[in-house]
Amino acid sequence: MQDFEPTIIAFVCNWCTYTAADLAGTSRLTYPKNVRLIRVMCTGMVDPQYVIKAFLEGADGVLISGCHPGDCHYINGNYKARRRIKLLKEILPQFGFEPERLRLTWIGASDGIQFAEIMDELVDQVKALGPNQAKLKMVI
Amino acid sequence: MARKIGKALVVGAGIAGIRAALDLAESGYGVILIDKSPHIGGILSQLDYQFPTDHCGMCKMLPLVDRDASSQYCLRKGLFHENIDITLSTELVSIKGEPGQFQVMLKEHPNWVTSDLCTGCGECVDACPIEVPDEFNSGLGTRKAIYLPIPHAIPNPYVIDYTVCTRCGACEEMCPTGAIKIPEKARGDFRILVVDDELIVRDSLKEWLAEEGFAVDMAASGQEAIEQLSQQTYQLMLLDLKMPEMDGVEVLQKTIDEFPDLDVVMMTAYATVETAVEAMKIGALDYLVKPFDPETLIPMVKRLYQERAASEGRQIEVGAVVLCGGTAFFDPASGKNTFGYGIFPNVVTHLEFERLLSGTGPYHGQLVRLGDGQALQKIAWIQCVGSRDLQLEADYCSNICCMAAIKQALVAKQKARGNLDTTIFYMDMRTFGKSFERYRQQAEAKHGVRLKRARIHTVDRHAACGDLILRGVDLAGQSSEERFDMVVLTVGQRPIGGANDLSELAGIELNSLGFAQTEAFSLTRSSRSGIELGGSFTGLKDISDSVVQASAAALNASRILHAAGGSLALKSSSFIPSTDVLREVPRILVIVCTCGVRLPAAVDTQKVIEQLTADPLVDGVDFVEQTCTAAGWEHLEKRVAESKPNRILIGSCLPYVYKRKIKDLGQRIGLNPSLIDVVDLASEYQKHVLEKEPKEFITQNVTSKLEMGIARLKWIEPSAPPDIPVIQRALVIGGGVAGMTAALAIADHGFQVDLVEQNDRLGGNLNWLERTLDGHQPTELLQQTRTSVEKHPQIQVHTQTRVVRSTGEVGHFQTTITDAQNTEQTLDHAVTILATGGREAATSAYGYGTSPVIVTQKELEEKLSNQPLDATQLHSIAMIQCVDSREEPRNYCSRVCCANALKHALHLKEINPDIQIYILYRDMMTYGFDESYYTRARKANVIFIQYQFTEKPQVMANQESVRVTVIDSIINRPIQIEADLLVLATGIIPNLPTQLAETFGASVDEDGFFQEADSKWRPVDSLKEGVFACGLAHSPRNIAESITTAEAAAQRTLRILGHERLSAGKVVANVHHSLCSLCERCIDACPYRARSIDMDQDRVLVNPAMCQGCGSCAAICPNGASVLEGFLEQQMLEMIDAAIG
Amino acid sequence: MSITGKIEVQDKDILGALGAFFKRVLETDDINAILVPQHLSMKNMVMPTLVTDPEQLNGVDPLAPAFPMNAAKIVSRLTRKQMGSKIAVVLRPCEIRAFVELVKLKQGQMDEVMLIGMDCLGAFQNKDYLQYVDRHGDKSTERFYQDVLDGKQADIEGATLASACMSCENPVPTNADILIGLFGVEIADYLLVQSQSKRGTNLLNQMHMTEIPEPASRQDAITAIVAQRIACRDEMFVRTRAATDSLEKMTAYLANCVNCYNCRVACPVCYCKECVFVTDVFNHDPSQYLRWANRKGVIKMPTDTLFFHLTRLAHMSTACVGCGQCSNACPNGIPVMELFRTISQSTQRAFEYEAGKSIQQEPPLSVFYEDEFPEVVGINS
Amino acid sequence: MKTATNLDVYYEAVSASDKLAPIQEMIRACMQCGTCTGSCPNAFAMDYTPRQLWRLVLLGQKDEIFRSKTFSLCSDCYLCTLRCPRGLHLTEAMDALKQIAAGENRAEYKYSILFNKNFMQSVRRHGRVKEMEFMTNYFTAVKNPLVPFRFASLGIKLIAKGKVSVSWLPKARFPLEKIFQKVNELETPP
Repeated sequence: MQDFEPTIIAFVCNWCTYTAADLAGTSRLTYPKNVRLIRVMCTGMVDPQYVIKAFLEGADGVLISGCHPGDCHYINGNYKARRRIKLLKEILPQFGFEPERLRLTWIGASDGIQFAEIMDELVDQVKALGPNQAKLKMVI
Repeated sequence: MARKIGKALVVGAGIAGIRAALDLAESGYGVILIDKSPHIGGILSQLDYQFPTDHCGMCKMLPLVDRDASSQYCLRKGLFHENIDITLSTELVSIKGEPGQFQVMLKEHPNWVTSDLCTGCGECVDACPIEVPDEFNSGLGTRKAIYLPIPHAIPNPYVIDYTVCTRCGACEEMCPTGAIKIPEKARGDFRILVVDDELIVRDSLKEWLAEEGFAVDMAASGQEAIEQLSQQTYQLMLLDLKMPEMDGVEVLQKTIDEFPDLDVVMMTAYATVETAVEAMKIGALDYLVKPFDPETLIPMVKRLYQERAASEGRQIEVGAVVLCGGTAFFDPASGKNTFGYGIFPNVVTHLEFERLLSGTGPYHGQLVRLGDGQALQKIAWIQCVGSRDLQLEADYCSNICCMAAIKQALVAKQKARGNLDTTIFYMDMRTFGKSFERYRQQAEAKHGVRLKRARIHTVDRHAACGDLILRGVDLAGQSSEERFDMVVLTVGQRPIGGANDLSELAGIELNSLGFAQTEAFSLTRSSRSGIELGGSFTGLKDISDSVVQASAAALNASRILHAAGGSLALKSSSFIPSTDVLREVPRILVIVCTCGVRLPAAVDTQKVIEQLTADPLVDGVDFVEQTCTAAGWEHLEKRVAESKPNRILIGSCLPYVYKRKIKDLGQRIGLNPSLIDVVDLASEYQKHVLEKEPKEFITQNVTSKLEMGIARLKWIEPSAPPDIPVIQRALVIGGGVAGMTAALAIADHGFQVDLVEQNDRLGGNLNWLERTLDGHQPTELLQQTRTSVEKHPQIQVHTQTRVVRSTGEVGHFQTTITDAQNTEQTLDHAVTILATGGREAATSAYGYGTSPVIVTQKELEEKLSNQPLDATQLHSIAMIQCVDSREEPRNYCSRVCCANALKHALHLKEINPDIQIYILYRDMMTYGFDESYYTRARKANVIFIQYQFTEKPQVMANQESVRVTVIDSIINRPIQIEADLLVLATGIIPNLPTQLAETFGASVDEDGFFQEADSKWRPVDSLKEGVFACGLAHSPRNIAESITTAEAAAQRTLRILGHERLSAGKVVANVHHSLCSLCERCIDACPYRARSIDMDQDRVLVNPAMCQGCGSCAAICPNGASVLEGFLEQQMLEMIDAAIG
Repeated sequence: MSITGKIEVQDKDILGALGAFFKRVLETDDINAILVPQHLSMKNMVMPTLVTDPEQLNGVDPLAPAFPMNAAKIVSRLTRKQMGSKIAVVLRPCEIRAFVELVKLKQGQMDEVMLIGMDCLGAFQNKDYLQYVDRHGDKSTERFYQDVLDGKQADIEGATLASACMSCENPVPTNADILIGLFGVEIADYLLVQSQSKRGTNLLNQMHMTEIPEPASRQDAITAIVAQRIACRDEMFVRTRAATDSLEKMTAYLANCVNCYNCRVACPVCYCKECVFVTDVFNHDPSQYLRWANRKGVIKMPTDTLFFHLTRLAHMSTACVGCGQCSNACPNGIPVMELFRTISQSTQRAFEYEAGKSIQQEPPLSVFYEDEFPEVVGINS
Repeated sequence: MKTATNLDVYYEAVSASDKLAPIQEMIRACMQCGTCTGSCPNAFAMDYTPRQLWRLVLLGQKDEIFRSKTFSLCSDCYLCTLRCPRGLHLTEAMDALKQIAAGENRAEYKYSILFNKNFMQSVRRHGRVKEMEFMTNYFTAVKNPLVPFRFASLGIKLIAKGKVSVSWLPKARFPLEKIFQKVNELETPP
């Protein structure tokens, strides 16, 4: 695929992954800068609509990232998120949004390095897939 | 929030300190929280994974009601609470005065980095030439002299370590925001006078000290010294004790009054140490024993220099003090060091291993051998290193190590994805906490952690491959050698360095081992009234116990504050904006900080303006130079005054720095602060980004970030968060010692309490308990407590009464109770404490019930006190521990039985030393300082026989005697015991009917005990706010521990009772009733049971005080009838839009 | 204990026999009203009617190939709250399944409802039915069921059975309290009646049905028809997947959509009072449209068409019972049912869920387990 | 109290005047952690490991203890004492057991006792052991012609390596007799 800079929308939970992202920043780790963090209180509040919206607006990849199982500040929000991602992964690939474009990860507060690594890897994977078609074409 | 009269000081900002501070702050008191380190979190800042969940979750300690008074982010990042004033790098100097009115002197170490200016860019680190071992990584890595104490804190200003900083000034030059100011006053201004009659001593001292940059003068005699002192100001005198003519003591006597600012350190030979100690009584600060080397002298001088550099003491007035002094750990390199710690690179302590597991650790959480970097394949843990060791004067157990080791093994296995062999060498596996026994069994059975009952005596290293060789002996008596990649030493607790000083200046007593001493039946009361103890200062504790104890300490501190006049009446703190902007079209003013020239250099500002103003709701875009400075902020305020926007977006760095400024600004211009937002732009144009990315790209990113901020602001609902009224009364169910304690604690704060007891008298298990292992008198405790309860004007005792039903939620429950005459009565109350207790479990094991000589522990206690059991007539007693316990279905340790067995054994031996006593056990759970009674019992010739779970003792009994056959695991042969009495330790079961718990919205765990909201962080709360538990209904505990849970539960209720109204957070769920189809999925989705359905009005209701703003309800609602304020669908969709740009 | 009995058919008048049976149902002490499809006297349309007077059951016609609406919504309306009396409802299997879904979503209650399900022969699209009924008048229902039971499938006298019905693998109402069986039954003589729940048995007991064994031919007949429909369904899946497997094709598939939202109004399991797409959330600021247009140079108006359909798939595909009312309702002939069934096949299978099968099965997004779906976590799968 | 069967062990009460009593007293605090056994270089040759021996001591199993060779194999290396977490003086306890066994002249220890006796006599006379004299006396004392043969190969090896001095050294300059007498005095109870 051609060399392009993918846009990644990352819904990160306020408690764990947002902290990890902060940590990556303070540790001066470079991760791809066209990763847009959208802070949510909990991955359990990420409505499937948000993911669909991101893809239709042209996001090349969407990441949802929250606390490890058992760590959730709100007890079990991450488990609920996992089901929603499962659901979306049954729907979106049919329409040409490859499953690799949608990712769910658990990144704990101390995992700043892991956060940066995952972002790098995700960008590489999405680059290999090429741009999201919705980015270039009219979406009805 | 309005402050109550009364402030408390919490010393130590570890978990216990944070819990105590938050508890006090939440109930409305002002709190000063200090820590001598430059960060909060104590040891937990280094621990990512904590048993028994193997996860963190520290954030669950944050306030649940009035959440916005506190920061709403990971507690590892930091803590902000409007009632808590945190000062770090600060030490306690003195505590004078009386409970309710202490004068406390604090000393703060100066910070050369201004935290509000430091953006954390880290350029200073690159400049700093000094590299030293990093204590955050337990010395496994290095750091610079300017460093981040912990990598993830917010605010996270860099800190300079004075002890190693050379003041070269390189960092000061590099700092882009001018945050670093190294004081002019260098070491050269610190003048030292060396007084010694021996030239060689004078010369070498001068050389050493001058090399460190200090100004040094010398005097060869006392007389000469006095002369020099009168001519020049000195900060420190190093004074030889033995000199001809005028000796050191004489010099000291002559100078001490005249030069009060002079520090004097005596230098003495070993023979005259006593004289030096005498000199310290006169006023010398310390002494050095000759001969000494620079490694001894220099740190001491540096310390004195630093202390002088520290700001002058700050005096504060507080009503009560909570001391959470923490704990230290055994240094395995000390003593005989048979494990080769510090010699073999792969022998580490369990604290170091935590850092190896951590993502912020030196190897980023990769499990590798130190040295060659190979993946670890085989790790051994050696338990009780520095614990349970009389040779090391450690006749105690360190409580947490068994669980800590299992946890480390499990986490390590998980990290290695199963490719790891883990073995724990232990003596007794002490899994006495709630759920710990199952945790252990799962670790073994499900995850394959090997537990070997063996004490390793030596660690050797294979010369060729570097493998570590462990030698020990197994239970069967086979000596074995096994190779490991890494050996983790689970090191035991030690009193903190300076414990003696702390005890002296606080006026509290230490126990004989050097830990803080608590009063009888209390885990928090020190010997000095008004000073409460928290955390591991009184002995190492796991998180759950620390948190419980800290809440109890807060309660007792609060009691003193209350008694001293702190009232609990509070005004609502919610801020109502003077301008109602609800119906106005948003007019957003965007102000971007240029950070000097950094932003314009990196970003095309004109393009930013163009793109943002395309949105008609954007009123204007302005660039202001350095909003973080006073001038910059003034400029900003001026712009605001000119354009009168109804929403303001600030683009800058460090959003949290602006929290208070925004609040002030909002109040001044009459705009709800929630309509002012800050987005972090600095990370977009940091040095390392600029080097990589083109200007166009950065411009796009900055614009997009601002657009996201605009999208968020646009849809903010500017209404004040809702609140709910509170019926300021409490209901306590259960009149045992826990229930009575909780009732008294609440009533002592002036609130009405209904205490419901189903029996005809109060006291519960205290009615039959005669004595404790440590020799205290439960009967006296019962007498006192019962009298206090019965006399208390605020407590209504309802005996022979039961709860029939209850409805409602936190703030207002309605509970119907019925008494012996079946008269029903309905009580209104805000909170409920379940203190329904527990009892000794019944059994049919080991022939119980077939012979009068087979009794339970409780029956033995009763027989010894009330009934004619004459111990002098007994010859032999056998005791079997863990009867029906630690196996399904009662697969838990009851925590008290081992101590009980020791108590009985020692008591019987005292009465009749000739009785043979056999204690048949699986693992002796004599945790903490109870270990010494175990040793004592061994010494008193009590025979302890360890039996295997798979080979339980056999019992044959007739009416007079009993024969017990047990296979001794050491000699692996059956031992036959003929005994006059067999005592069974059957453990504790709770008296908490599931239905009762559920009536209040709480639930019970698989063993019937109260299910906590979170075993570590909310150990006495139920998941449903407003319902708490304590005592045996919560978990098996001894009397002092039960009382502590009761005090903790009471403290948790005070957070609620202390308010007339409970306010919600800004991020709170809401329902648009017109859209709601009443499918009730949101009710099921709410983890806090904050939602309910109002059948009469056909509406789904949200209790805003219970809602924690997770948004589960909003996500499950298909049409946006359920919304989360602050994260409305419009906001989210527009933000996504803006993010993609 | 299940009861199997028969409804005697006199003079091959099946509808008459059914009418008589429903009358007897209504006359039992338990049942105060019955919801049953009847011919409207003014026009030949068949609509659900709520009947309390046994004499008002003359137009009973549950076998008509008409499916103007999914009556689960009606039953939901009747049972949302306590009614105070019991009703029997005569429904198609897909209506029963939709109702089960609605009960899980608290949009109805089972307590006061006796579910009577008929073996379903399928139905035409609304327009096709109207033509059919015009052509055959009074005899249309009779002609229809004879044809179908004789084995005709797709093409019945020039009319096409609705695509949803042709690919429906659930023609037997297995979760009704009382089943009325046609498949494998000599309907000229009798109709099979069978209780499938305790309360169904109770009702049949009161009615003193003549008990018979289930005819041996029934299971074979059912197996055959189900196999036929599954084949049809799977072929439809392949077709639909091929037609939608890229953004471009999907755009073409939905190109006719005018955002009328009729599909969601007709959908029995779309239970929202008001769809999120008609709330203020999608009432965009005028400037917003321009900004969107600016970004790509062109946008299609009205916007959010694909967004709507994908969101509806996310919200409802796990509850889709495949009744086909969405396609029926589309003014522009978009094969909505095909799209939904294709996707819901995946989503329901992913959660081992079958919409409407059992009241005990929790809706997939209302539950979770600690150890599940490890494959969706991480970035290496 | 009770007699032990082959299988079962009964606890034997040990009266205060019993010889075992002071040894029990020495090791009461033992909690059977096994550090002693793990560290013992001779444990491989013992019939009971040190841990098991201490267990038998605590259980008062005199017969078992003195039937065992364990304590006689103790080479006084002090490793166990050094590492015992209870700080017990285990080497001394081993020695005490040896003393009892020697005092009772038990048949099981005939050779060890004679070995020790002759060894000490040699030391007493010369201030160090004189191997040739010591072994000659020992072989005479055991009155068993087979014993010298058992030692023969070892002896030859040691001689070959020069580990055993074949010469008769001059008398020690400071006879140890006085010291031995003093120790005897001290150790004999009044």
